[in-house]
Amino acid sequence: MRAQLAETAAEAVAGVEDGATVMISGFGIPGQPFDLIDALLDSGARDLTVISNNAGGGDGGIARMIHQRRVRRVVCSFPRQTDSWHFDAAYRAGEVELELTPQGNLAERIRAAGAGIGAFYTPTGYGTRLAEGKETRVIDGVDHVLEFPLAADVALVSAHRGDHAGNLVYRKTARNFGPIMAAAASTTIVEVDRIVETGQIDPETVVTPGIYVDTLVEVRRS
Amino acid sequence: MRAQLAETAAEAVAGVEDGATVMISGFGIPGQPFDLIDALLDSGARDLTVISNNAGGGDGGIARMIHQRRVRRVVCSFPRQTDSWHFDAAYRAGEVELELTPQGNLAERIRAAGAGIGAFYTPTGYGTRLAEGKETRVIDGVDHVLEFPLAADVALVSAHRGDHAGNLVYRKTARNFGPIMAAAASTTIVEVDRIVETGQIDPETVVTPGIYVDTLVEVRRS
Amino acid sequence: MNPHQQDPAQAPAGDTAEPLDRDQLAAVVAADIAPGSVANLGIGQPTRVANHLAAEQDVTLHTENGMLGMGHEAVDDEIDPDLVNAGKVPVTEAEGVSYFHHADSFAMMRGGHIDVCVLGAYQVSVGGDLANWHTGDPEAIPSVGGAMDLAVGAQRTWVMMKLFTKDGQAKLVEALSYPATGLGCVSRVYTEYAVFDIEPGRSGGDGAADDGGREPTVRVRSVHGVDREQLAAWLPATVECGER
Amino acid sequence: MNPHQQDPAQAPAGDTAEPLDRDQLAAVVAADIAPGSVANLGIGQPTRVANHLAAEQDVTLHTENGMLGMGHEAVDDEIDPDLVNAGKVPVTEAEGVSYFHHADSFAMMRGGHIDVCVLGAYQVSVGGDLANWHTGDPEAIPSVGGAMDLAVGAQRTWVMMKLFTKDGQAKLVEALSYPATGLGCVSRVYTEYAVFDIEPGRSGGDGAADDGGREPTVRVRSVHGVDREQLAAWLPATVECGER
Repeated sequence: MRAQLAETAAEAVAGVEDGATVMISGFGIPGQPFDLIDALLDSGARDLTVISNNAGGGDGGIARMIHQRRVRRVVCSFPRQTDSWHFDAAYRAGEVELELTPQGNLAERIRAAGAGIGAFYTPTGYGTRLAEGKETRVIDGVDHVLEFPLAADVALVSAHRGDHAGNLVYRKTARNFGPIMAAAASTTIVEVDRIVETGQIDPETVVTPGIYVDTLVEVRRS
Repeated sequence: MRAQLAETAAEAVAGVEDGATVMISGFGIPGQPFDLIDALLDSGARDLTVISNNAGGGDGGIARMIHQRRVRRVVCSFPRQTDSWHFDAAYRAGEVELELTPQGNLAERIRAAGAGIGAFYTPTGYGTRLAEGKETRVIDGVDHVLEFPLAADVALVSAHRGDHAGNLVYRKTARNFGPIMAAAASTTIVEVDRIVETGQIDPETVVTPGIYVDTLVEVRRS
Repeated sequence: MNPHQQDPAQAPAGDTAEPLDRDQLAAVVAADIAPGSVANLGIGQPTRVANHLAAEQDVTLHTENGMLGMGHEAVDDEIDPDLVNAGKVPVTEAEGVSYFHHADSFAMMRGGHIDVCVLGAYQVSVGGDLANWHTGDPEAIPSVGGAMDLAVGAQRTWVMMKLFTKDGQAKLVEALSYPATGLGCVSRVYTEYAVFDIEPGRSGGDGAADDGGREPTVRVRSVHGVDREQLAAWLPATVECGER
Repeated sequence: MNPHQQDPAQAPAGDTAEPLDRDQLAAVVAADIAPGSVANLGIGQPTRVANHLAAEQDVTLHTENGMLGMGHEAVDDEIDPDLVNAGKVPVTEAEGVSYFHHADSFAMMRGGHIDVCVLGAYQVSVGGDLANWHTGDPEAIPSVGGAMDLAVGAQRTWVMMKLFTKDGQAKLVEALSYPATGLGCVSRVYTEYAVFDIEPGRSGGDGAADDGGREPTVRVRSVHGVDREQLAAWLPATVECGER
């Protein structure tokens, strides 16, 4: 079990195809894999489905993908931000589809895909527009909605350190969606501040076991 | 958020009532909270339902609970071991009920209880005796069984270190069921090798956040 | 130490002659949070509650982006680009902090481990239904974030809001006219004019009529700058505004 | 370094004139595991496969009690009471090891992240149904452990077993007579007399008759100490024992 070590972000994302479903970690700035996103843009990949908590803010990262109309569809919980002008414009122009899902259901659906759970009942969203048309069930007197897994072809993840076996650790709230997305995608590509030798991450502290990681690339963040 | 620090295991388990459902961590010896189990026996608690992976081996721990007929019902995946003579005798005498569940479904049901998931579809067990009478569903061409959460009144857990806020870390494969049981019980009582000051466990390495821990007791293991 | 910490003694006890200002309201909420609780404070006005928590209350803050033991808002050198709250504002660590991923964080909430969450709202119904994620404007870009998870996940969901919309409509209503965030989930509503308790157990949903179940029970805990008769005139008839 | 490591070159290639002994069989299985794989080796005979994995195969072992990167069986001073495998035998750590709780460990398996798992069996049907957890004896105390999770969770489920029961019944059968562990899950069966491939996609269940679906396809990969004609005589008619 060894992660491929890419020399550059461009090399790391070279295999991502047009039409792919791509998970992108991050909650706001922390955990967003900016170098991988830029490399994916440079690769020319288009017609993508992006699964991420937000739909980009400012002019970089996911916002840049949207601005360049590389994204056909977004699955997220919170696209509208004060600086989400690129998403807002694309959405109003009908140039990007949106599947809105509550944040916890988004996380649990991603977790379910990685964990081989076929579907699950959650109380979140019951009785709201976001549960319209979904199956419901009363369990122990509580109304629940049936939700299905969200998987992806590729996950682009940002982490703190990765070892040659692909084991990852994160920093503070930059952990957010990284661990569950790494498990839910067929191919997981991770940018880290530093690649270390196997054995340099204490086994007890590994957050993402290397089994979930395909490719690592070291990026020096400013 | 502060864990109660008990002076003795007896003090830690004093609130466990007759008829309680008690989760007990451990997979074999690692992670089994022997001091808490002994204290629970000394407390006289009886008519218990025990949720644990095994039903005890040898003469200590859960086996001793079974031997003394304190356990009305066991929910586990693997009661029969070479040294499970106490369970075997009680079971053959009709003096303990058994709910057998596949190990991964046991873990996921415990996780669901702590995570507020109402039920989930799992492929494990489909078409077997252990799924008889359960709802099934084909999802993406795969047969699934509907499983419901397992919660408890009390969890008895063994961990390595605990701080005053109740944050826990474990050692190697002794981690096993501790983290998910701590989250699935109304009251979680933890024996640790050492209680440390809050701040002495690196926040990035906490496995069980203190929110899941009610009482800590330090036991010096031989 | 939290430089933003203010004196919690400023929370007015019981009725007051004047409506509460934003900080007084936050102080009232803060004073009602039980010692030792774990709380999640929503984006906007509820965030202000943190400034009024007394150190001796030992309240631990959860933020749904994966942190238990959130400290105060970070300033200057305290700012760490990897450490933000649910509003994406830089924050600090409190003692005993831990980190976890998003699925674990929402499991913590959905599993009922958070004692109280405090949210803003467009509307709350007398049955405890909450509307706080969508105005219903068909032109709006819908965004929900963790609102629906928070509404149903915590042991207690409290709302802080102005009692009236800008055009003078009461926001405590018989039935929601805005899209619902969660049904029957709100147990207390803090406004500048009054604080209300809602008995749990009944909900209607988006614009639902009375479902024939037991009557909703809303009771007034305290009034501020208004008498109970006046309050009753503003609100649905099912709100009991009499003496406690 | 693994003191139990044996020379993987002892794995016989293709047919052999003699039936395989336990170590030869383990060596054949080990040689078939693709380089860089993650494998889970069941309790009992499959555990022996680890002794025949070559270091250059870079196979990582998963044990369902919460460890990825399991090393060899621990001896003497290596024994750590907190470190055991799924058979509760003390083991060591391999390079790159990580630990996780039981729900995460079975998520890893159920989610299809383990490339291959190798299990023992009482019976395997020509449709790939597996029986390995219960003899059907009504007096037996039922125990399942992770057997059902392993059967359906890995990308490939391989079985190692004797071809015959003690009383001479073939264990590769048209339909299970023992209680099922999983349906249509086994893709390869290693026995002392032959190795079989089973095409996935068909299953019957406990004692199920042919369901009218496409015919099961079992093919012989290699024979050991027996000719294909003899093998065909022992086995259900649907097993294709002809030349590959």
